[in-house]
Amino acid sequence: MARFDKLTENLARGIARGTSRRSLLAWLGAGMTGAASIPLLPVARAATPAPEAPHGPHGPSAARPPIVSGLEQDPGDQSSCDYWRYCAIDGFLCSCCGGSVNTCPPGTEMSPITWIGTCTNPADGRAYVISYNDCCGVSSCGQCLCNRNEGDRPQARPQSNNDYNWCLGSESSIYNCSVAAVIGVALPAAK
Amino acid sequence: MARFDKLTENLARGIARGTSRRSLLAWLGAGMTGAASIPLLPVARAATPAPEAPHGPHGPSAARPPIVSGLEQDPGDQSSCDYWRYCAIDGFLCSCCGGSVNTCPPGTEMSPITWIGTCTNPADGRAYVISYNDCCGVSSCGQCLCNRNEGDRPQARPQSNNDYNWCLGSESSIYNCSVAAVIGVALPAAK
Amino acid sequence: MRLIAPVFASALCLCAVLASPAAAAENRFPQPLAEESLPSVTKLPATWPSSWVAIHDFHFNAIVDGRLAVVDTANPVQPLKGLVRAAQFANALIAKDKGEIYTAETFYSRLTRGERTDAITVWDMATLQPKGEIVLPGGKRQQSVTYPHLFQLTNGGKWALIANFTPAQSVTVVDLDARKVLGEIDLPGCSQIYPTGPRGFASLCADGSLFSVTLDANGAAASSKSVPKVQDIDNQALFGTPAMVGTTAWFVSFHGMIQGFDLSGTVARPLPGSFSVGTAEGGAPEWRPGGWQVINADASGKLYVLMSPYGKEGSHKDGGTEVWVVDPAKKARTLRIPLKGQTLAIAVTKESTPHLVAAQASGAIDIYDAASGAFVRSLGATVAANPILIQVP
Amino acid sequence: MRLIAPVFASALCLCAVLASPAAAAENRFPQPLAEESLPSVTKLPATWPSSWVAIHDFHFNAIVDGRLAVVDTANPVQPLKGLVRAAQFANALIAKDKGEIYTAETFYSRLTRGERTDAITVWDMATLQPKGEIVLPGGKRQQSVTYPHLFQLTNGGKWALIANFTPAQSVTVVDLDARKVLGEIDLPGCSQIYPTGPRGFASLCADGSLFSVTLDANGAAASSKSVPKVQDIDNQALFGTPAMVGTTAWFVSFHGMIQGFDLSGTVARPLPGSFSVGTAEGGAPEWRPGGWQVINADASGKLYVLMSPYGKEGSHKDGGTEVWVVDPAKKARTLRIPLKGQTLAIAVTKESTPHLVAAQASGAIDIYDAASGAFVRSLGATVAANPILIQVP
Repeated sequence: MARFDKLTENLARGIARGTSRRSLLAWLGAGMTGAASIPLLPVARAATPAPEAPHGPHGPSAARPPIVSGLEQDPGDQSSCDYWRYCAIDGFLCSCCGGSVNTCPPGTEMSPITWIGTCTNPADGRAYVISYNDCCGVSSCGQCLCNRNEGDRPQARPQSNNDYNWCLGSESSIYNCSVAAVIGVALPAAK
Repeated sequence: MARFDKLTENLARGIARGTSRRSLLAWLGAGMTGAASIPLLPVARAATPAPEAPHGPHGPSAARPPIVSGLEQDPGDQSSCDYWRYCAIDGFLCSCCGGSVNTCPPGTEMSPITWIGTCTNPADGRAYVISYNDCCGVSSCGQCLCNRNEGDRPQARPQSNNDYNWCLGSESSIYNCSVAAVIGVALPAAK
Repeated sequence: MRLIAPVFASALCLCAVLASPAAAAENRFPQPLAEESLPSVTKLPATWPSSWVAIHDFHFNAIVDGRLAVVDTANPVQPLKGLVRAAQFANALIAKDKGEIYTAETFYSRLTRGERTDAITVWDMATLQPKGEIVLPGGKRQQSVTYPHLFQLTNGGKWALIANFTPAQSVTVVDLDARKVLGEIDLPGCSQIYPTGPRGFASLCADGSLFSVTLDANGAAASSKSVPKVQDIDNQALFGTPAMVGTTAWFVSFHGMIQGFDLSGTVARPLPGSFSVGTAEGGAPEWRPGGWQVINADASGKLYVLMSPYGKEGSHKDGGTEVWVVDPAKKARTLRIPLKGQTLAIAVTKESTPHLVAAQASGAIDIYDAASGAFVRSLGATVAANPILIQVP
Repeated sequence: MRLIAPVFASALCLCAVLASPAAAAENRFPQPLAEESLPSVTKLPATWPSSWVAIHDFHFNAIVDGRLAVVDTANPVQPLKGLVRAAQFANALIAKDKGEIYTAETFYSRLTRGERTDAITVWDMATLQPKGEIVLPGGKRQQSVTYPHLFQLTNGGKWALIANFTPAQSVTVVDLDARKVLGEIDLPGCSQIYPTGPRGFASLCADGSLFSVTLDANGAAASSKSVPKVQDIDNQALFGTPAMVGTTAWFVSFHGMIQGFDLSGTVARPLPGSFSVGTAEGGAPEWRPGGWQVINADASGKLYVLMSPYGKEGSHKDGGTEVWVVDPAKKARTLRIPLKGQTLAIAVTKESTPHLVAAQASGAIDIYDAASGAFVRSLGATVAANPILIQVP
């Protein structure tokens, strides 16, 4: 079973931020494996088949007031699946569960390993590296279920698949909710 | 702590059927304790405060087709909270869960101890002794939640309170659903 | 802690990046958003603000996975502050002075089957993390739809009392500080636990009596005393959950009669002079209390009773649509508060401007000004699937 | 068993009895209803009728309490025949020949915390009672939203293969008959389990290759073989769950290309000649497969693909509103079936008149005539909160 190298890559924050498209492609092209994925949960229980609400009805709380950062440079409703950082999130939004867009609710443990996505901030046009971490050890939050699959790929490529329960390095694998934290700016690259 | 006698009464089927109102009152008046109750679950999540649907919305399946006995003498919809045998039921109806009005779903164990109510059959006008048994060992069925409290009394009188989980004598206390079986005719008594 | 575990980047969204009007937008915001620190877990204030309550989510569709929701009733944007496990017909208690929450739960080794373990878990109010456990012997913990008075504190909060039902009735005495079980008091014929005096409790019995037990320093029964006929269960049954005002427990009957009990001494005793919450037009057939937690009190001692116009035999758990405020000193109703929907549980915060918190059957939590009855806000159905109890720490 | 345990009577309803028009009614029915036997638990037929399926309820709001619902698709009155536990991102398998169901689950000693146990439970198909358990070592069972190909049979059904993910990837080999774990195969870079030949499996790898492993009599790897570039994950990714027709696995891509794989030998190999499910008007921007279980087959080998008109990058789990029937022999679409709502999973029964079973995101289960596409009935949302997979035993 030595066909594949054991590739448990340790990419530090700086490496992720500085990764150019070319090096990313090289990295993917190398058949990088044993890898990560965005948090979890598939098929949100959407209310209609129309594209207006494809990412789930936001739990039982569709009419909840918006959660805003207050920063003009970080616009949008953090309780909405459409918020810019959630471009590849899958699960209950911690913003609705006692945490925030980048912190876990009390009583949980943040998964120490995570998947990194790249989302574009509509305010400043920059592409940010987003860390999607699961919060673990408390049962399903049940609020603000979202599922966005832009860029999602089958489990054959784990680092691009959002159906894993990413509560892996934590004391408990019970899943509560997911955060989306800015950990850097992606370097632009010519196409 | 010897103030109360330990009254773990063993009333067999025949005794329950033959109990007259006078003996029932005597029995209750004796401060009968260590006793029983109807299955469980309180406050059904009713959709409206109006009395038209006070006993719960029948789970997510309010529009389900009726389950009928086919007997003219046993009329009504066994998936409806309004079915005559359910005059004091509290929980998920086993008729909607893989069982029937008087049998537990496969995979469960019927609670060996039970509470007995008296419901009037609108077809023949008779008062029947109904045994409400819980089905245990499988998690919440989730279908046809009903709660009728006619005659229900606070937990101070256990045998008249329907908020206990009656999965007591069973291998597991996990609650799945409740049945309502005819086990005899109550003897009429002059008021 | 720094993020040192494996992280992985992906090229998934780079095409979107490249298509964005980056150059123009960056002129407005010369600096990118700051990096955010990971991992990060929210911590609650060690002393919760007075607008916070704990709402028990019975979670009908997965009773085994019940929860206690920590809720800021003053915050309609982010009302849910966290969840504490409350598994399988659990009970929960809050000890504000110690900064601790206690849950009494039941577990099976294979979720629904296997070995049963009953235990009290001690949770930190600031972190909502467990900090201790006391296993309860015998697999006898009473499993009911959650009533507050199945799990209570006594002995200045050092001990807890847990109701058992097999269906034999008893009370287990637990030393919370020493994390050990002290003993068990047989209680045939009596239900629920109302702490009395410095170290003891009373229970309501099937024959209508009130039974008081005092405990010795080892948690054993030292003495007991029964007061007969404190209620008429057939005709004027008292809801099992009273409103507590200091050491006075105010119970309401199915028909709306208020009866106080003095729990300050070693023997609980009924207060003289029960009185009615009153009547009103529009009953079909009549106004009666209805819901799961139908009576509560504010800090001033006024009572709030959840009322339904559809009152009749069997309506007492169907919920209510008004709250009637009653002054037990004057034995008079002082206010009627119309509610937004069918409500199952009510409580009043201890804020300087107290608020009435009402949990609808739909799951929506509504907030009213307790003094005027004016509707203030709804939190929506954002904290619990089946909110059935509201605790004000 | 007779009812010999304590039962208790109550006078609660006697007043109602006395008020009823008993005398008149009893004349019509001289005999009362017969006494019914207790206790009584329903038993299922040892061989389930061909209209029965197993529907996986992921139970989002309590993932720890997932279930497998046994469903009679021909019975709109009582479609739910029973529930089998499927806890915490479980997988389930049905071995019709042995009359057994297998669940691969994860448990914690305190529901959400404490000691972790991964185990396979063996359930009897007639009683839905557990009849055996095999504990899986290492706490490494892959937890994902349920995919069928994380838990599969091989070696004529004597063995099971379970996917692990820590995120290191491996496969645990279990002897179901002997109720023991045989060993573990490292599988870095490859995901999901597609049984091959008499004793082995293939997996799809991150570099687009297909990797086949044969097992020896002890469950260890005997040989392996890779076929490169069987899919283009970037541009034409295959959904991980194929339609099985005998030993042929028909996969569909995000863009609607069908690719067959021959799993009959020890080395899985792609079949030549992939083809499209076709196109149609009305796409916004285009028709693509969408949902969780988007492709399935009937007994004749025709393929059914769940299609959405809102197809675009990222739409592949949003569900579909039509099923397109494709004949892989002719490589042509033969039918379009409009569905009643946004559907996430489809399957086709093996009845003499096969039916298409469609699970809506709302929880409703709809039944269609597979040959004509005509709507037959809806079972309503009566069997599962979140139906995401349909197994036809």
